[in-house]
Amino acid sequence: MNFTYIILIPLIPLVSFLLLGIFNKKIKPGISGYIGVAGLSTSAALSFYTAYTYFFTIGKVDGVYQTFVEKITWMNFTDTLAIDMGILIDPISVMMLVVVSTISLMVHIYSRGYMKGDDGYTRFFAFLGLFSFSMFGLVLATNLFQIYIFWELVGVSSFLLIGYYYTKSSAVAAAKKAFIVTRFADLGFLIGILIIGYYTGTYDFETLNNPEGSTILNWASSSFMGLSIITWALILIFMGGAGKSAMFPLHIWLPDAMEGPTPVSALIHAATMVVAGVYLVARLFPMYYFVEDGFALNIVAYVGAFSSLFAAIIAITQTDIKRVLAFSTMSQLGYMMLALGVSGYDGHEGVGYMASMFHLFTHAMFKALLFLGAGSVIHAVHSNYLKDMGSLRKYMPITNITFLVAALAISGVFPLSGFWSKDEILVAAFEHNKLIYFVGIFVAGLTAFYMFRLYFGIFWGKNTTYKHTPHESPISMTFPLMILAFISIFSGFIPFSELITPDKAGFEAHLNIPLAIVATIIGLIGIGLAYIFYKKENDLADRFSNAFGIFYKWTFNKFYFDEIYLFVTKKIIFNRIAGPIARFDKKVVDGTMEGIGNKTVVISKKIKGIQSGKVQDYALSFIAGAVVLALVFIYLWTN
Amino acid sequence: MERYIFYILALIMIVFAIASVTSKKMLRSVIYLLFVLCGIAGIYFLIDYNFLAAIQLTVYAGGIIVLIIFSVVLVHHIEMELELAKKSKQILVGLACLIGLGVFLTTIYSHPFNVVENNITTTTEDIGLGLLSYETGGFILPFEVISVLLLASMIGAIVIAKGKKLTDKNDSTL
Amino acid sequence: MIAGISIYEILTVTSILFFIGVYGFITRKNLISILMSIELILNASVINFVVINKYLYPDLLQGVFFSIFIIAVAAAETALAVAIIINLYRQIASVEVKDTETMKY
Amino acid sequence: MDILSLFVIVPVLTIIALLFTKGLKQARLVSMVGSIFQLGMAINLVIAYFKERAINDSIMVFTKDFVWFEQFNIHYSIGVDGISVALIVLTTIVVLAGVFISWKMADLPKEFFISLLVLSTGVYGFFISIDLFTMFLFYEIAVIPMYLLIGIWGSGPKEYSAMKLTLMLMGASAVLMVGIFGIYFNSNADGGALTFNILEIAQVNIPFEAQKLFFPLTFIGFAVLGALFPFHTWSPDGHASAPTAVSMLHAGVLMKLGGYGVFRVAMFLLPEGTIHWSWFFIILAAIGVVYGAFGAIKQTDLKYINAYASVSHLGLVLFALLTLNKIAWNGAILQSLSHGLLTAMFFALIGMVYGRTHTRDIHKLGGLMKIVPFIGAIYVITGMAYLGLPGFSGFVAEMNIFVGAFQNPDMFQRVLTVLAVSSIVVTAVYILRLVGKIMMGPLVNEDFKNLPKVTWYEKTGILLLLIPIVGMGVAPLWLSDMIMASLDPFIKGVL
Repeated sequence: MNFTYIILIPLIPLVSFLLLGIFNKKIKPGISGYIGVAGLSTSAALSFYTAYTYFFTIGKVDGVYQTFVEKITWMNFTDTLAIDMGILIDPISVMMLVVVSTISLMVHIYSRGYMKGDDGYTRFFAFLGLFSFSMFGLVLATNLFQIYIFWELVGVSSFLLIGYYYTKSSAVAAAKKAFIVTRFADLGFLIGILIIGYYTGTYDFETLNNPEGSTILNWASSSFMGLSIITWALILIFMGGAGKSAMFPLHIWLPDAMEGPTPVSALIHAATMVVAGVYLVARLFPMYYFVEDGFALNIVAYVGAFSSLFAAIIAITQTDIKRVLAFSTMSQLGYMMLALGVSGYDGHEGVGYMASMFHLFTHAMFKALLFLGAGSVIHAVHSNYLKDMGSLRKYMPITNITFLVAALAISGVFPLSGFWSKDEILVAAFEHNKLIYFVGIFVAGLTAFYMFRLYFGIFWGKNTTYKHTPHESPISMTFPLMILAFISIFSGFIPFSELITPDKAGFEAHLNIPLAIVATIIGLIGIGLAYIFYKKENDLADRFSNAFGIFYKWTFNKFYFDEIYLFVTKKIIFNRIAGPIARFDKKVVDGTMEGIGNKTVVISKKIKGIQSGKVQDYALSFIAGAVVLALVFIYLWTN
Repeated sequence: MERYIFYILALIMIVFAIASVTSKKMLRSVIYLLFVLCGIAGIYFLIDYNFLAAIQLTVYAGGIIVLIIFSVVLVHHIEMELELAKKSKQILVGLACLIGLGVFLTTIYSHPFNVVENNITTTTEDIGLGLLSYETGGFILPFEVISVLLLASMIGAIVIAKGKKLTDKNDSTL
Repeated sequence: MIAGISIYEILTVTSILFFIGVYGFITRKNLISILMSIELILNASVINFVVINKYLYPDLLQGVFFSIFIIAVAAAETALAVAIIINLYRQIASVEVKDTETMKY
Repeated sequence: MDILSLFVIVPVLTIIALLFTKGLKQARLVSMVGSIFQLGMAINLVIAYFKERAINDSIMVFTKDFVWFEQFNIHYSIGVDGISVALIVLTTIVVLAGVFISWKMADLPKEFFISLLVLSTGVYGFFISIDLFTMFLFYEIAVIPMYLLIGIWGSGPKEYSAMKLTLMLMGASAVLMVGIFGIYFNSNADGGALTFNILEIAQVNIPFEAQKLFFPLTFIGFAVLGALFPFHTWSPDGHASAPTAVSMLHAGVLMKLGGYGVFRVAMFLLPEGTIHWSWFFIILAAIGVVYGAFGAIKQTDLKYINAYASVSHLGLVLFALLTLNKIAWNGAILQSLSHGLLTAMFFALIGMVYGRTHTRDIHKLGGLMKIVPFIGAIYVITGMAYLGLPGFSGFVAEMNIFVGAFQNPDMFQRVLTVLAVSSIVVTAVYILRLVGKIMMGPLVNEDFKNLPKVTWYEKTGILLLLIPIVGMGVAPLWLSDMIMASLDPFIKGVL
């Protein structure tokens, strides 16, 4: 089967980016929107076609899905070590193609309405093109270096899009923060890649991930501080993934990233880019699983579980609706990480991996839907804050319904997509690690609670009086909402366990009825609590938050993590390291050089003084010299 | 007899030389120098170089000293006291000179001079012939050179001393 | 020849004169005084020429000739120096060494 | 005329032509024509080089040799390999861009362009020479015009900066000269005649004691020009005072002479000395990498930021050279090229910003993107390239360096490598701070609303630099292979 045409999937958005970027001002805004949408539609069509061909036309050969690789050498290091560029087709990359192209297309369509009239309209679509290109490239990467390259590129697209409103200082600061924090995480990623490259002699996923390959069999050959060096590399690579996927403690950039336009949040910071970390771990899953008996994988599980819990708690208290969604995203990403962390490899053991990918898929859909819905709301009321909203159901019926669908999906209500994927995750956790299971189930309850707090806060609750009467968004915006709502409802029935498993063989999944019931009940409790607190305008919530006092305050301030980071960067790095270095340079290093120069001048002045220009002085030295010489030659130097 | 005259002359010369270089009064200093020069002429007389002594008296004592006196009175206020060098410098220089003198004297006294006892009287004619002789050992060429030099320096002195047209400011000082 | 006086004594005297001249040359601050010190030095050496001629080579007259030349040169030099001093005085109204340092360096 | 000597002759001819010009218009026209001609020659050289390389596998190709000082066996001896070809191309590009950026040079244009071309003559001569003495001669020719260029056309405390720069570089030259003579007088160690020819000396086994003694001298002599910590202080002041085109040429090309000299002379001719001393100098280089990056964070003058960034990036070049690894060397050369283009670009942009706003203080700038979008966009792109974004030249170079440096399992070097790698984060911090402050954010000064538009010659200069940056970043293979192939002779000595 020839998959060469897949190269077009990333290239088309790139062309659209270059076109819109270079001829920025010369293209009419309307046309640039069409260019973007047309490009992405083509890519999306190709992606769907690929998925169809891959899963159904080719299907399994000898019971497993095949991996197709096509690549060219991009740069040589040595005869064996090189950076390749190419495409890698296997179940997860195909699935990601579908996710990225679907969401990206929806966001493109949505943005035509949302960004209308903005004077950076063309630029916006150009950046979206750049992002889509990078994300496709990342998904299709055949080796660690390629994934790193596109990893950086999505990072920069994210930077550009967060800082889209570049005249706003807060947007610029958020963009900077996002880039630098992920860059810091990428430092770990890069060092991990360097280690892998050195110890295994290859960057290729195929070679690395081969369970019978030398990498996985020989992981113990060298060690560092008690752990296999490969484990260290995997931990460092996970650091990169944690940065992109906003895992604790590298999560601080994600809430701030909400400064970007809402479609961007939906595309990048909910559905696609932030799952890159999950994707990375999934991509290297055999290594994580086999090397040192999954030591690194355990770290993934615990970090995921903790982030999930941490973010869910914070999400309860936030009042900016986009920030609630951001923390929700972080929490759900933790969920996926957790699922990967508790997964096995063969057959039904791989349920965690499968569930993680499943959840990635469903979450991308309903979280994008939530963001786009939130965008629609923000578009209508011109505010991000819950206090400015309420009873919007009367004005925005479509947004209301679709938002409700998404909220139900994320809360895991039967039979929406979230129910299925979340259930599988909990099954995997229950089978492997009870502690993590309890965290998971607790987070599920919290999720349902804060989601419906949001939903009731926006669409029910108090009767707010609006300056401008809110109205439903135009069709270009509601259309994607409806499509995504549709997918959110039905995508749970996709037989993921057949399609995507670590060993690529698939297995028969069964619904674990007791666990499913428990999870549903927990979810419903959460929704019920939210109903009591927020359905009607009342002061229950305030009383509760007052009762929790200090705890509430800490949570509301996100446990002061921003302040800690600020302290470290401002006080320690800027003032304690960079400042002294700058002073040291001026005073000591430069001072030394300067001192040498000045001393030379001083000495030369002294010497110049001897050369006074007065004949009498010369005469004196002449006489004195002559006398001394005479003394020397006549008396002292007699043979 | 001659011996005592020499000692007296030597004493005069040394004393007045010292006085000449240490005196604070300009004109006195010049007069002291005159005495020294006269003393030197006396030495020439003693060793029977009468012509030389005459030149010494006329050119030096008569010519140069007068020239110097003229310049002194032209540019110097008689009453003004001369500035002296710093004490430390005086001592330093004096010391250097004394050491130098010591070196000179020890060298002189350790050198065996091959003195030829004689009583030859040199006449002016001998000198004139020697100066104008073309023969080996004749001094006609240096003589001519010196004459040219004298001419040149005379012209030079005139040109320099003449200077530019005097300005009003300098009128008062003249 | 001076009866009873050896060449050593005369040379001693001239050496003393010479160094007195040197002393004056270095310590004096006035151009005319410096000129006078130079005269002293010159004269001390002239005596040496003459005396050595007389005591060691009485048959020759080179020393005498040289002294004549030296006197001639001294005269020329003095004339020039006085001219310069006077001109200088006209320019800056001073003949002190310390005032003539503008051309230094 | 042979293809290499033209690189010295054409600038000289251009200078002669410049002598007969009057006024800015003629001067810049002549310089532009000359520089374009040089660029053409460089492209021709690349093509010819590939053709020649296919049939000729000696270390240097296009070699020519004339004796010009027989007593000391000094030759005008030239030849190129992949490394010098790449650097020559870089030079032609930067010179041409510099001419475009100085399009409006108002004071003494003729003299300015002459100095600029003298400088470039020296650089070309340096890159094509394979005779140590001739090389040194061209090196001095390249350094001296800096004094005039900064002292006359500079800004701020220009006399001070020019003096400082020249004195420090001259001091380094003195040290270098001792090193070169040390090599020269040991070049007969195997019984041959004394020679300055690099290729001949490379065949000689210079005694270890001599290598140990002369390597540090030669290394420091060149590395001062490559801004080795702690001898970098001339560079911030020098750059800050220099006019735009001079900063471009200086940081873009002249500072590359340092790394090139270290590689071509110190390491190639004194391999045992290199191995003996590398541990020490690699510490200095690694310190320089991090130190420069942190130093840049605190600066407020645009040019100072860039100068410290250069210290950091060129520290990386020296670091890579001293890791004694082929991949890292390749990275070092690529980094030289990449940094040359990027820093020239930065200085050009700073010049454009300064020419419009008359300030380089970042606290007085802000929100320029809205006013001059071209500068803003290019600034962001350059900044991204500078911090090693894939798709631009910086990434390719840095990855080669890091991968290469990591090939040595020695713990000491690993630690230094990780230290050097960490500089990419710090680089991101100061670049984004810079971009965020001056280009983005609200407009700080109402007067900036009417800044003049970007002119065609500025755009041409910028694009000239941008194209190779992107080209190198997107398709590094041929360049990387060309350099890699030229590295083999060096492997033998040091590895």
